[in-house]
Amino acid sequence: MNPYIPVIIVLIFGVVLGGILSGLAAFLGPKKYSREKMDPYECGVPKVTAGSEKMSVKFYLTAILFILFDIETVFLYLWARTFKELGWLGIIEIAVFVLILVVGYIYVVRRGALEWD
Amino acid sequence: MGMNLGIDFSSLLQWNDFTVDLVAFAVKFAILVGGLLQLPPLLVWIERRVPALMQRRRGPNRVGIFKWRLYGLLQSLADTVKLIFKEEVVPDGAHKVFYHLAPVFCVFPAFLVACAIPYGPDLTIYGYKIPLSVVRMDVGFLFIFAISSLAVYGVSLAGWASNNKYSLMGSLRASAQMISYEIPLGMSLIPIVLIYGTLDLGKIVEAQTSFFQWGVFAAPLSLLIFVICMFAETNRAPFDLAEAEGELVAGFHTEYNSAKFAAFFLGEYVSMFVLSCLASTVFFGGWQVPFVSYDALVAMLGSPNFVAPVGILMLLLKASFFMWVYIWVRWTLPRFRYDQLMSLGWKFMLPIGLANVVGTAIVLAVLRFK
Amino acid sequence: MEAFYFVPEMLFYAISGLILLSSIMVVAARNPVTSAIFLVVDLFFVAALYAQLDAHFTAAIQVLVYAGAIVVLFVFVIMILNLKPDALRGIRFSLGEALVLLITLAGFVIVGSELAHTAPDLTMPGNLGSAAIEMAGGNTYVVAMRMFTAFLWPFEIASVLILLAIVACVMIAKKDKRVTKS
Amino acid sequence: MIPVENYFVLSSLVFLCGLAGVMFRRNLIMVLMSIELMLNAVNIIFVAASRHLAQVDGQIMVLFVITVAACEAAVGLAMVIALFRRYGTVNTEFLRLLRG
Repeated sequence: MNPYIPVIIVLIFGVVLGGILSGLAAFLGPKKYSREKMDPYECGVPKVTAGSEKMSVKFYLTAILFILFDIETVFLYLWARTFKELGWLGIIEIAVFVLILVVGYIYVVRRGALEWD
Repeated sequence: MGMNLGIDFSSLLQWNDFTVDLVAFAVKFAILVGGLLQLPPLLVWIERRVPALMQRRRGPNRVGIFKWRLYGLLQSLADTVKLIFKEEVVPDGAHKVFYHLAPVFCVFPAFLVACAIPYGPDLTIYGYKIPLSVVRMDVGFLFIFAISSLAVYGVSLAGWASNNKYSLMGSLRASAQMISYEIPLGMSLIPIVLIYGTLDLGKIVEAQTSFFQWGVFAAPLSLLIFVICMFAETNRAPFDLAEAEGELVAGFHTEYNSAKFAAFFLGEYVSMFVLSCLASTVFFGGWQVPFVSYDALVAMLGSPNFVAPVGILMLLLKASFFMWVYIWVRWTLPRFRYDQLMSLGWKFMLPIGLANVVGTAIVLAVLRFK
Repeated sequence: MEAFYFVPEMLFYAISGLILLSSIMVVAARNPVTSAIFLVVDLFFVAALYAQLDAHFTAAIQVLVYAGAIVVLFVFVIMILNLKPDALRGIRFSLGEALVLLITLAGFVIVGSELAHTAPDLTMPGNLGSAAIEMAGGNTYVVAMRMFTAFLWPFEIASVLILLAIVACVMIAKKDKRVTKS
Repeated sequence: MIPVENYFVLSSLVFLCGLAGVMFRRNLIMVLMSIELMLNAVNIIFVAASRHLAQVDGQIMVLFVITVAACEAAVGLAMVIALFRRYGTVNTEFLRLLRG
């Protein structure tokens, strides 16, 4: 059996289970509405500004670097799977690939894109 | 070409590859889910008793049935019941759909990943070979990373949908942390693939036949990186920045309560368990018994089918060691600062991980290719 | 086994339905976060389609990189910019634009049906059927071998592309900060 | 077996969705997401054809398309962020007015 069939069944199950857990409270718990209670908790005091504000662009830079290194990891896995068969040729190929990316990594570190302050 | 409705339903009642696979899948999955759902209460109990032990106090010990107190084991059951019957408070201004959807995104990746772990050696029943992982596939590792990378959405949606700036901040921090440590986590297992030449977890366990062939001896640095990333991926101490009480209240799930809060717990504990299982599978021989080879065990017990329970027990034992480490570390190490956490991930773990890959490759190449 | 060919077929139609539905939702949703989440669903089920076609490695990469990384970037940007739902009312539907859509559809139908009918002739030597792929060591192995032999140059150039993207992103996103500092 | 035409039909419908998004949405981020949808539609054809022609080249192409998509999304979103900082909007209509 192609493994995607069980995966899809498990996926459906997981979503249903999450949904049940998520929906359980709505059916079982008491419901008493009060204006104060429904206010977002935040940190315990009445809120001063709106619920969401602009966030640091740092998160975005992290996400970008994540994508690019994620792809690198994928290619590394692909090479690792055929390491034995490719031999030294494969090592040279992947070395060039990694070296080019290391240049990018050094640039990012030098520019201070990874500094959190 | 539509569907041919002249389906031969009688073949559904016969045993063939497909029906055996289907029934085996259903049974294995039911057992797995049954086991996984017991995890959170048990782990919550352990997580209260262990620090009590460490701090020389008692921890929960009152709740029990009649006069049997069972060391307070039923406390977590009582807490679960309480959580489920609590009133659900959805904050005003929360995004109605995503607020309810976020716990689902936290729960299903954990369960899906749990299906890829090989829990024991293959069973043979009436000539049909049944692997003891719910889903066995060629891309093992990558499947696990792929699915667990989806858990980021649960965290980020929860914070975004709560209409709370501290939740949003906490969720962005938690998700940035999760994605940052995903790369060293992925890289730490590349040496394992280099050594064993496969991505299939079942085959990796089978390759670790004797004690000194365990992954930990072949790639000790990988284990270190993997364990550190394990903590970061599950947002556990010392990397539980999202829950830094002083600054961000309870992180991305501040506005969650009742059963939805329990759902986040379930997701967290199941993914802790799965990562522990993965660590034991890759580095500590999975279901293999130390010093006794599989063939010797088969000879000793008479049939491969009797080895399976031993194997499952062995894996659970090894995994519970890692679970213990999780709890132990939580009460031992102080929390990192966020900038320290991110620079640890990007400036230390990533280069070390890459160096680990390169080093292993060169050593292996020199040994193998001459 | 013969009797169960309807299972993949049924699943194909179910998955395609979900893909289409989520694609429409990606384009039609007012809230960008809704779009992003439907994009994840879309990409996930496309991965399921790949797995059905025995491309397990590609399916895993689709989820890992596309659904688990690229869309995370979108979600991050939407959250950082704190974008509000769009007003969809003012959308005009000009004749020209409708025509573009229609012509594209027609082009697809023609090219697709042509290809589907002539495709078996395109089969090149050295091909691998799914049984042959299993024999040769699995999907990942076959993809990797082909990648590191026949597709060596595109592979190395991909790394240059990634390098350029890294440099460009850091330059564009960090630019303003430097200006304000000086 | 599922005929390969079905994959072509599915792919072209997804592609059309993406095209409609690129044409009609004003939000730059939505436009980028629609482009992802179009690339994804192309990938479906690549994999289906790879199976149909019984060779893995299509799947390798998908890997490269995903790489390109990642770079495109990263740079595109970097520009969206730069635009948002400069003009405070990501609406294409508004940005078109700036061209003068």
